[in-house]
Amino acid sequence: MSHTTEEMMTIAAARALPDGATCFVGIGLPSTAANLARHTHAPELVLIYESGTIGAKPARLPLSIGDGILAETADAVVSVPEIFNYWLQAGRIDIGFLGAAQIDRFGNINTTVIGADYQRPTVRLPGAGGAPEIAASSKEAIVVLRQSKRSFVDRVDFVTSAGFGTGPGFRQRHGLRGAGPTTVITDLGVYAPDPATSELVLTRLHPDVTVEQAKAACGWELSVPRDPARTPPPSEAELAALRALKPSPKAAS
Amino acid sequence: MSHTTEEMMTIAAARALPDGATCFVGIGLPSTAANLARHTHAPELVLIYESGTIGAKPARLPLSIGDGILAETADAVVSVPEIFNYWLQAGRIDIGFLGAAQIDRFGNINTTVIGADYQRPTVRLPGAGGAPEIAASSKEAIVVLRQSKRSFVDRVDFVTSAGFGTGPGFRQRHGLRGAGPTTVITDLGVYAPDPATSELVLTRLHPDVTVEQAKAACGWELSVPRDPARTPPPSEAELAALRALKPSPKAAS
Amino acid sequence: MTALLPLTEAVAELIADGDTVALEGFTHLIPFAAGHEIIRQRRRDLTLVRMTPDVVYDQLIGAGCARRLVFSWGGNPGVGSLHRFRDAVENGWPSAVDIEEHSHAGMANRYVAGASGLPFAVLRGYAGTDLARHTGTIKPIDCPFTGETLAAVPALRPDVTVVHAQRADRDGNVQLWGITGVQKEAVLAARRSLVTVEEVVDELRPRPGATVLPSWVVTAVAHCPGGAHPSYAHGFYERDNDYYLAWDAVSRDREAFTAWLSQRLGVAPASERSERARQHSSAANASAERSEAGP
Amino acid sequence: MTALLPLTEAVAELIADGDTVALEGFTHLIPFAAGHEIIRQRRRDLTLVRMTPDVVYDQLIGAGCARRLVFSWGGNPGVGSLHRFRDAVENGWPSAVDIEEHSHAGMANRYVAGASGLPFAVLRGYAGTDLARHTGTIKPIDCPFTGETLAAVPALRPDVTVVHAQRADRDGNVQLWGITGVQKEAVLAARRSLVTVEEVVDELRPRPGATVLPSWVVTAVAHCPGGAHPSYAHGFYERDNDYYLAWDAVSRDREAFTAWLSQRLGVAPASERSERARQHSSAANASAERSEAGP
Repeated sequence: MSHTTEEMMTIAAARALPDGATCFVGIGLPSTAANLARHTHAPELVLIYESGTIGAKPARLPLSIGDGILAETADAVVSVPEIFNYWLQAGRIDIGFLGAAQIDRFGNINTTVIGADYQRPTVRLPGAGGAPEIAASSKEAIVVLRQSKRSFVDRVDFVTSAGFGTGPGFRQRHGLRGAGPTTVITDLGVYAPDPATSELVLTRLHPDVTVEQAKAACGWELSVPRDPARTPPPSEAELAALRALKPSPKAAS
Repeated sequence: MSHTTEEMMTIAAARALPDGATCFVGIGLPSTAANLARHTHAPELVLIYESGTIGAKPARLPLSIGDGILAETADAVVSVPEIFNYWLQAGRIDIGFLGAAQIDRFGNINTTVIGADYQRPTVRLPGAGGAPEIAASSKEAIVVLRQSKRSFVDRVDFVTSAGFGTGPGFRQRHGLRGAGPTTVITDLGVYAPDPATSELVLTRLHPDVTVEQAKAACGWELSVPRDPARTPPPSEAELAALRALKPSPKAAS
Repeated sequence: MTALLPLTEAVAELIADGDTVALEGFTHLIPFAAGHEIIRQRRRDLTLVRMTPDVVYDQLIGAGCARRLVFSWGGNPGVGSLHRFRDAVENGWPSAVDIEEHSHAGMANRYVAGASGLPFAVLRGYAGTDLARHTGTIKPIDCPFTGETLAAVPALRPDVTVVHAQRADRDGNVQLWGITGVQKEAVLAARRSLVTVEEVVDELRPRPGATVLPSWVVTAVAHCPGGAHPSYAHGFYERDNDYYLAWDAVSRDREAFTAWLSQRLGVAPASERSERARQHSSAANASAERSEAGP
Repeated sequence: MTALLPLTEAVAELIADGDTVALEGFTHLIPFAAGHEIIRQRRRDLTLVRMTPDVVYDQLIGAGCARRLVFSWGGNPGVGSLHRFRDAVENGWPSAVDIEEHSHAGMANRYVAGASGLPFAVLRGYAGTDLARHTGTIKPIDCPFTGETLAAVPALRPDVTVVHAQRADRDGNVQLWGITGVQKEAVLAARRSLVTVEEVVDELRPRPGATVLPSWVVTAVAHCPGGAHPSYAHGFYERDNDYYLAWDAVSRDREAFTAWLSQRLGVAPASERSERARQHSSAANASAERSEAGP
């Protein structure tokens, strides 16, 4: 089956979620990928949404993070303060799964403003939502976004959610308990922080994508391995599950 | 109908609760009196127990502050942290209704230790429970206890719950928001703080009790009005309601 | 105790120009009808508070009701940007809107502090981000036992919180269920509260799992069936996703928005207004609008 | 993920000498059977934590398991004093017990802080009382916005929390309902947790209003019908009030208590013990005891 680059991105993101993990699902693409994971290799993945649903098992893709199908299928529905305090802040979440408008070489995320002046932004984005604390308190964070020179930047215009800040030691200095963004998945490939420098480096290219394409869609001097690994292409089962989950692209959150 | 002094005390305490008020019911005698009030003149009294039940309407006397009948008849059952934070601390409670082992001339309550040495007490009492914050945050507090020289003392051995502390201005200095103990009801009479001195003074004697008896059962030089008012004796309806509520004295909390 | 009022009266009595107002709801039970009534009554200079300002806040901002927005995530869920919000922030149209921006965890805890009668809340939040640099209401606080530094945020105490619920009785006791988000905290944090409800019943029977707001913490209840449309009311109606999708086009364009405001809410654009709305026209508009599906 | 274990094994594996242990329950669902198993296994030097230590803590203290008690109200509800607790505090029998004393509001918020991963909690508490003079874990804290002074208390982080619940499934997901007090917070605040349950079912169907503890926050579940006796389990059995009344006489007297300990739990008095209990004798005692009504 042929597939789109968006489908490859979503499937690669789904694959990054191990079965049985507890996953705090941010708004947007992550919700699609997390539900795909649950419908493919990770049936015991525990989905936690900031609306307060714990262990939601929706049969279709939720239309928002507060879709009624999440409450109807959840093990528990708790209040929004409780989900942030007792479940996220306490460090019980294995994976915080986030989208982003911009990410930078140190994995910092911007979903607030584009432009240098916060007071007079070029583009006003939705803002933080749950992301700052999801990125801080989850044991690790996985970020999924489309890659371009505008979204993969040397330094984000605004740090909405801290990745590795200005480099090694930053998270410790700021009391950020989780490991931070350990995996970044785009429509071109998969990135991870270099253990020595904390800078995002290419670890894997999606099928048919070249190193040159990845470099051209990156706002910093991207470090790439000599012979990058390749993401296995989507299986028919994965594509079928994704398409069954998401019948109408316009309805997805 | 003849009645015991304990019955008079309970009925006088019940009468102090106005219909429609929200009443945070402490463990012990207050629960009996609050339920009596709801079965007599105050059917719309809102009973709130520290176990988390809001608007409980038990048909019989609860055996403890966590009796199942409270949950079954309540408008809402919330967690213990919520009952203290959202409902009591926020200042939503009209009347905090408390018992005490000792009370002093300034309405301070002791339910912790008898004896001067906290580390080696003569009698170890149950402790604070919810009382310190009930006495602090309710709009006013009503205290009910049996009166004797040992329970009505000049200065409590331990201030578990602050009344008027050392006198006028104390509550303001300590950020205590409610008015404090505005009424103290015993088996002998009813007491209230003097507006000028904050000292508890006799305002009303129960039937057949003399000023001398009240003074003899008080550990400080009790101030009494020239011609103290008299508590109306229990009505037959009140006694019948109380006895119906409390069939077995040994089972009461 | 609670007054049972028509929505027009409830909004007129409870919400004044310059008030701090929270219309809360987390995708579910969003009080759209009340928001539209606020627009019709032409409230001005409101400080609007909400964790997730979405389409109804876009409408309030576009109609010129807001002077300030306190929030943590502003978007059209599942669709994209709030274009009226962006136009106000980026271009000052129809008037400039100040923003006070937090994270969800911070906002949730600010409501908790408000509901708890505390002046502030403590959380592990904002660390390493630029939010604290731009938002004055985020300060460091040290643990007196461990010395660790955490974030403090001040309590939210709206003048009025408005929520939508499934059910109330005639005394004004309220039940809501499903995803109830931060509504209990928002109501308890507020000085006054208005609850619009799908139905008013004679007797409210206990419903396990429902959030209950006793009448003594609710200022007014307004019977307002469909009052959460186009969001959903668990057990009553589904989310009208087409409305959210259609809103994108309406809101992208000032003229399309102005036409919507006039046609759907009977409100002339801000520039043409010289007097406050007369309330007697509101009730008719309200019922007319609730019968329509699109924005 | 949760292990489904016999009570004897669960206590042996989860609770060690010197641990800080919270057995929580607010009149309802008090984990008596687990407490008795701790006595049988002769744990020593425990720091016992509970808002409302009652008869089971009296038994643990009398049996010499405790070195320290962190609490806010210690009594036999509806009856009177805890005589074993008093004997330990007033006379050091069978050994001295240190106390760390709070109010309910303080203890509840300490559990909340523990469950929330915060080092401390803030409340309007203890003002004007003598508690802060005697309890080192109460400190003043100033609001960074208003300057107001409030009370700070450190988080409670038990090594183990033990609670009793109505139901679990075979994966260890737990449901409890009725008055659930502070149990969720106590479990989430703890490093390990043991839940004894009335019944284990194949599939746990959603129960509106129930508190749910997902298996991934529960260390072990032990099937223990009647495990809350003499307290009650909503929907399963009533409170055994006679037990509480009878306990008063048993506990007033050291000899009567010692006889109870020997006859009902098969445990010799502390002075006669020289070795740790052998676990194989515990299971038989446990089932024998649960069939009896009195203390």
